[in-house]
Amino acid sequence: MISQMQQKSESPDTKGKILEVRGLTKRFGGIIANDNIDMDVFVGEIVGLIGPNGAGKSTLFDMVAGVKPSGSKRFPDAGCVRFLGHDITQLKAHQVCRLGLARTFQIVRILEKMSVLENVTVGALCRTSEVYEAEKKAEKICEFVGLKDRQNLAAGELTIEGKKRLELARALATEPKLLLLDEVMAGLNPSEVAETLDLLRQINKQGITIIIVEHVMQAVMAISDRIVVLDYGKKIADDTPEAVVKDKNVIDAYLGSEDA
Amino acid sequence: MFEAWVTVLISGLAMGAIYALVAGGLNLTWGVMNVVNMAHGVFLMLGAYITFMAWSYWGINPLFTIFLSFPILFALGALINRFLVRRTVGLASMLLTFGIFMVIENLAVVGFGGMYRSVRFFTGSYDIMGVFVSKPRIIAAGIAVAMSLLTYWFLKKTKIGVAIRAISLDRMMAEQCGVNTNQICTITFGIGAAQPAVAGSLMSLIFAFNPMLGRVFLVKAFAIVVLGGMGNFLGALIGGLTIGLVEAVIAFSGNLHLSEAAGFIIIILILLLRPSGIMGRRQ
Amino acid sequence: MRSRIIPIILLTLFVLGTIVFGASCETKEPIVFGGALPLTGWGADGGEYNRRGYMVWEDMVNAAGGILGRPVKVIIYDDKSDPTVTTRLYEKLVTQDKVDFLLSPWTDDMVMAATTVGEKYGKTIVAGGATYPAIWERGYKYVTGLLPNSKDYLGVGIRFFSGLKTVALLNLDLTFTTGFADAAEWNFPREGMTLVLPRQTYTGDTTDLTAPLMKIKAKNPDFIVACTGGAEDATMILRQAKEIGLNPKAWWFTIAPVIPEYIEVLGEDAEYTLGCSEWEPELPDTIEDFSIRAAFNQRHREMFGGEDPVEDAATTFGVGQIMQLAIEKVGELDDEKINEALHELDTSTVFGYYRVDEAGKQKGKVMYVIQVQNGVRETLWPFKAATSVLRFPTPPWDKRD
Amino acid sequence: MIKDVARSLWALGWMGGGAIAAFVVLLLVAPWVVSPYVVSLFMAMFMYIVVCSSWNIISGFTGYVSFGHVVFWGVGAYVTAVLVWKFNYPWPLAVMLGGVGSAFLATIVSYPILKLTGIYFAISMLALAEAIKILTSHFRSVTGGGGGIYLRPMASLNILYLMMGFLALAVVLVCYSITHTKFGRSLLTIREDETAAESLGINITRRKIQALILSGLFPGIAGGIYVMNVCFIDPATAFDISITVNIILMTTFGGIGTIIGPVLGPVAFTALSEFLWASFPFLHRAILGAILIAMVMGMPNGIMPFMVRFAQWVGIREFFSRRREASQ
Repeated sequence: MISQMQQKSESPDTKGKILEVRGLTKRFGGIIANDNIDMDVFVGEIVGLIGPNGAGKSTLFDMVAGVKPSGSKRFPDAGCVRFLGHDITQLKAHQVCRLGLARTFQIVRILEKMSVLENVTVGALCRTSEVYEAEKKAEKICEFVGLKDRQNLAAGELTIEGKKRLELARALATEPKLLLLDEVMAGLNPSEVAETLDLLRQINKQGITIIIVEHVMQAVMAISDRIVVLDYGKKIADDTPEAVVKDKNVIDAYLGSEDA
Repeated sequence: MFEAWVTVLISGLAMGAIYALVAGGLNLTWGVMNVVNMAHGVFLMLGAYITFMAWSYWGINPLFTIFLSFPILFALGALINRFLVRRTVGLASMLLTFGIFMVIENLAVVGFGGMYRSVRFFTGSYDIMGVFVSKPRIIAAGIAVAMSLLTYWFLKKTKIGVAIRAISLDRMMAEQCGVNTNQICTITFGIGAAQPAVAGSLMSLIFAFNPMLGRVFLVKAFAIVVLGGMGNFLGALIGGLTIGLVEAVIAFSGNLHLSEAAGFIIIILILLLRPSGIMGRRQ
Repeated sequence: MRSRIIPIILLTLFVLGTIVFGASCETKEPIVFGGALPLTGWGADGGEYNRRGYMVWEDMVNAAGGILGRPVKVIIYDDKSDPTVTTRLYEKLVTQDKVDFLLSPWTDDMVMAATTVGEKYGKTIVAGGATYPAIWERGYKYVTGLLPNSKDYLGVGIRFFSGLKTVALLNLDLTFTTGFADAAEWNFPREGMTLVLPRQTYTGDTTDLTAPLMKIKAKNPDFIVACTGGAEDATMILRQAKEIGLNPKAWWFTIAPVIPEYIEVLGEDAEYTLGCSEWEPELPDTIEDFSIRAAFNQRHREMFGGEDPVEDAATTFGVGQIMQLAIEKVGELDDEKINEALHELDTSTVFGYYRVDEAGKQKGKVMYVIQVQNGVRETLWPFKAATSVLRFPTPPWDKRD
Repeated sequence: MIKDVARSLWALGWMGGGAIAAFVVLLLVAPWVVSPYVVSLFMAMFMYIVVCSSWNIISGFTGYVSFGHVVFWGVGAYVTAVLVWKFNYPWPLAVMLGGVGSAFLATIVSYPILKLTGIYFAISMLALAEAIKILTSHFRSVTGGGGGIYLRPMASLNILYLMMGFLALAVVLVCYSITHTKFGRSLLTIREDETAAESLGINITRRKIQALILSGLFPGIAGGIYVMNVCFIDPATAFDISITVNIILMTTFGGIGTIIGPVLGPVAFTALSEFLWASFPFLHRAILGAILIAMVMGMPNGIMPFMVRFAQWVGIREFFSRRREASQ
C-alpha cells in the first residue's frame, strides 16, 4: 500500500536534501524558544530531535509544520524553512501538509467523537476528494498500523497507545514525504515501544523521511540515523547517536535531568 | 453647548452603570458557571415588580426595596440552580433557562397584567451650573456602581468569592482544592439572579415597565459581558460604561439609530481586535 | 429505555393532535362572525379591550333579537400579536370555520395581514384599530376603515395649534407610529409650521433620550409632536424632558394620552399634555349620533365588573354595528352586496360617524382633541363637545406647583 | 465529490427514497386535503426546517454556534421585498435574489467574523443582527424604515407552500449529502479540532467561509418566500431575536449536529406549541416552558438519542446518524 503511495508522489530532490532550516528564530515575549537554528534533513533519514524539557523542540515542529505556536499569532520571527526546495516559512499547516509534510502532536489531537476509520479518512481526504476512495485507503492504513480490529470504535475510546497509533495512521494517510513525530512513544510500555519502532522502520523503508522528537532515549538512539540536540532554544549538537552521547555539551545539558 | 455635552455624557454614563449591573449578574451565571442564562431578563423584571408592589401597597421607600428584591431573587435563583440548572450543562442549560423564562414571564403577564407600571418617586433633576443630572438615573447609577464594586470586592476578598473565581478558572481544579462546587454554584446563581433584580428595582424608578421589561436589556447585557471579558467583573463595569458613553456621544453628534448600531458594531470590532474582551485574559 | 418510550408517544400524539385539531364548530342557525385579536403577547391589553367590544355587541344584538331574525355568534382567536399567525387564523376562519363575516383584528400590521386574506376570498373587513394609510392605498376592494387614517389623525391636532411656527417631531420606529410621523410631516407645512430639526427617531430598545431632547432644546421649538406607541415611551420622553428643562408651548402625543395607565404612571407630569382621542365614554349627544351609547356603556359595566368601556372596546363595538347595519340594509348574506353597502353607508355608531371614500378610507369620523387637566382627560374640541378649555401655553417644568 | 453525493443518495436505499417520495406526495396532496390554516402552519414548519437545517451547517457541523442567524433570513426577506416593491422584479426571481443577498452578506462578514471562535463568534453574530436591524430601520429611502414595506399579494398560498416544502426537502438533502463529501468531513473535523484539521491538509479558513455562505443562503430564500406570503415586512419582524432563539431551541431540542434533528425539532415544537395554544390560550407559553424544562431534565441531549434508538429499532440508521457506519 505504501509503495502505491510512493508511485504517485514525485521523486525526491536529487540533492537528497528534503528539509532545510536556516537561522530559525522564535520569541515569546522575552523568552527565546528557538535561537537561530540551522538544520538539514536528507531523504530517507530518520533524525532524532532531543533536548531537555522546554528546549524548543515542539516550537520548532510547529513552525516547520506551519502551525501557529500556541500563545503566538505569528510565524517565525526570523529565518526560513525550505521543504523540497519550496520556501514554506510563511505557509499555513494545510498548505505544508499538501506539499507532503505530516506531523503528529505531543498531546494527541484525535477527533474523539469520530470513529477511528473516520479519523484516518480525514487524513486520506488530503489527496482525494472522493470520500469512498479515501475510506478504502484509510482501511488499508488501519490494517498497516494494526488498528483494523478497532477501526469502528469511537476514537475517544482508544487507549493511549491506540491514540498514538491513530495519529500516526492519520498522518500517513496524507501521503507524506516527511513525517514529524512528536513523542509517539511517550507513555507506552516497552513492548509497545518495540512495536512502534518496528512500525517506524517499515514506514521509513517505504521511503518516508522521519524526524522524531522523543524522551524515550533508548528508542531514539536505537532508531535514529542522526540526532540533533537542542538546549534553551539553541542547537548544541548534530551527529550520529554514538557521537552525540559522548558530546560534552549534551552531557552538560542533560546532567541531572536525564530521564531515560 | 459645553453644558449640553456634559449633560449627555453624564446621562450616558448613568445608563452605562445600569447596563453594567445587569451584565454583572450575567457575568456570574455565564462567566463562572458557563450557563447561557436566558432567564436573566425575568429576574430583572421581578425585581422591578417587587419594588413597585412594595412601594404602591406598603409605601416603602423604593430605595429600600433593594433589600427586599435582593434576598427574594437570591433565594429564587438559588432554588432554580439547586433543583434545575445544576443538573444540566452546555446548550441544555440554555434550553432549560429559556423554559424558565417562558414560565415566569407568562405567569407574570397573567398575574400582573400587561399594563405599564412605574414607581413615581424621584423625578426631575439636579441643575449644576447648567448641567442637568437626572435624579432617578444618577441615584440608580450610584447604587449600580456601588453594587458592582461591592460584588467585585466580594469576589476578591471573601472566601466564597475566591472560590467562585476559582470555579470560573477551572472547575475541576477547584474541586480538587476542596471547594464544594455545588454549593458555591448555588450561591453564584443566587447572586447572579439577585443582581439583575436590584437593577430591575432601580429601573422601576426610571422606566414605565411591563412584564416584558427584561427583553430590552438581555442582548446588550450579553454583549457587555463579552466586551468586558467573560468572568471579569471590573471588565463588565468598564464595558457597560463604555457602551453607555459611546451611545450617548453618537446619539448627540449623530442620531439615535446610529448610536445603537454603533454600540453593536463596536462590540464586533473590539472582539476582532481583542478577542477576549477589553479586560479579558489573553488566550 | 422503557421510560423513554413515553416521550416518543407523547410527541407522536402532539403531531397527530395538530392535524386533527381543526374540527370546526358546527352551528347552522346563527350568523357567525369571526376574527383574531392579540390576546397574548405585546398587544394583549388592546386585544382584550377589543374582545370586550365584540362580546358586548354580540350580547346586545342577541338580546335585541339578532340580525335578520337570526342570532349572532362571535368567534375570537388569539393571534399572539404575530401577523403571521393572523394570516393563518383568517385563512382558518374563512375556509375551515366558514364564518359568514370577518371581524377586524387589532393594529395595523395585523389588519394588513387579515385584509390580505379577506381580499383573496372576497370577504370584506371593516378595519378597526388601524390608521396606516397604506392599508387603503393597496387598491384592495374589500376593506373599509372605521378610524380616520393617520393623516387625518394627526391633522386634527396640528390644525388645532395652527398659529405655532416651530415644531419638533419625535418618532418611535414601529409601523403605525412611523405612519403617524409621516402624516405629521405632511401636515406641518399645510399649517405653516416648520420643523426645527429632522425628526428624531428612537427604537423600542432605546433607554436614554437625553441626546435627542437636548438637541431639540437647543432649537427651542414652540410645539413638540411625539409619535409615541404607548405609555412606556411617552413616560420616558416626558420625564427626561422635565429633567433637562425642555419647555415647548405645547406637547402633543399620539396614542399615549388615551391609554388608561398613562396618567397613573406619570402623575402630575402628564398635566397639560395633549393628544387626540377617537372616542370618549361621556360626551354630549350633540356631536355625533350616539343613540345606543348609554346602553353600551351600561352593558359593558355589567359584563366586565363595573369598568367603563375604553376607546378600543367602542371601536370593535362600532365595527359590529357597521356590519349589522350593512347586512340589514342588504337584507341577505351576500358578500358582494354587503361590501358595496359598506362603501355606501353614511351613518353613525357608538363609535362615531361612518362614511368612507372609494378606497374605503374613513372620512366621516370626528376626532377629539383632549388635554390632561388635573389628572383627568378633558375634551377640548370639537367645541360643541368640549368639557374644558385649553390650558396654554404649557408652563415651564420649574414653574409648576 | 459529485460521485460521493450520488453515492450517498443511492445509499438512502428504498426506504429513504420511499420516505422522500411519500413526503413529496403528501406535500402535493396536502392543499386538497387539509384547510389553508393547516397548510400555512405546515409552511411555517417548513420554514423553520429550512432555517434550522441551515443554522446546523455552521453551528452543528462546524461548531460555530451563531446567535444571530435571523440576520440571513431577514436580509433575504428585505432583498426580496425591496426588489419587488421598488424595482418591480418578478417575485420568483426576487425570492431567489433574496437568497443571493443573504449569501452575499455571509460572504462579506465571513472572513473577519470567523476568526473569532466559541462564544465570541456567537456574540458577534448577535451584534451583527442587531446592528443590521437598526441600520435597516435607519436607511428609510431604501428599506421603508420602521414603517416597513407592504406588497400586493402576488402568489397564492399553495404555490408558496410548495416552494417552501421543496426548499425544505432540498436543504435536508443538501445537509445529508454534504456530510458524505470531503467538504462535510472537513467541517466535522474543524468542529472537533481546528489545529489537527489544518495539519491534515484542510484549509480551515476556506471551509468555514464556505460553510457560513451555504448556511446563509437558504434562510434568505425562506425569508423571501415568507415575505411573499405575508406581504409585509418591517425591521422588528425581520430581525427579531426570538427567531434566532427559536432556531437554537428547536435544533437543540431535535438534536444538534444531526441531519434529522433540525427536522424533528421544528415539527415537534410547532405541533406542541400549536396544541397547547389551542387548549390553554392564556397559559400556553408557561406550559410550553414547563414541558421544555421537563424535557431538558429528562433527556439532556435532546430527543435525538431516542430517535436514534427508535431508528435502529426500525432499521433506518443512515438518516439519523451523523456518523456514517461502514456501509459495505
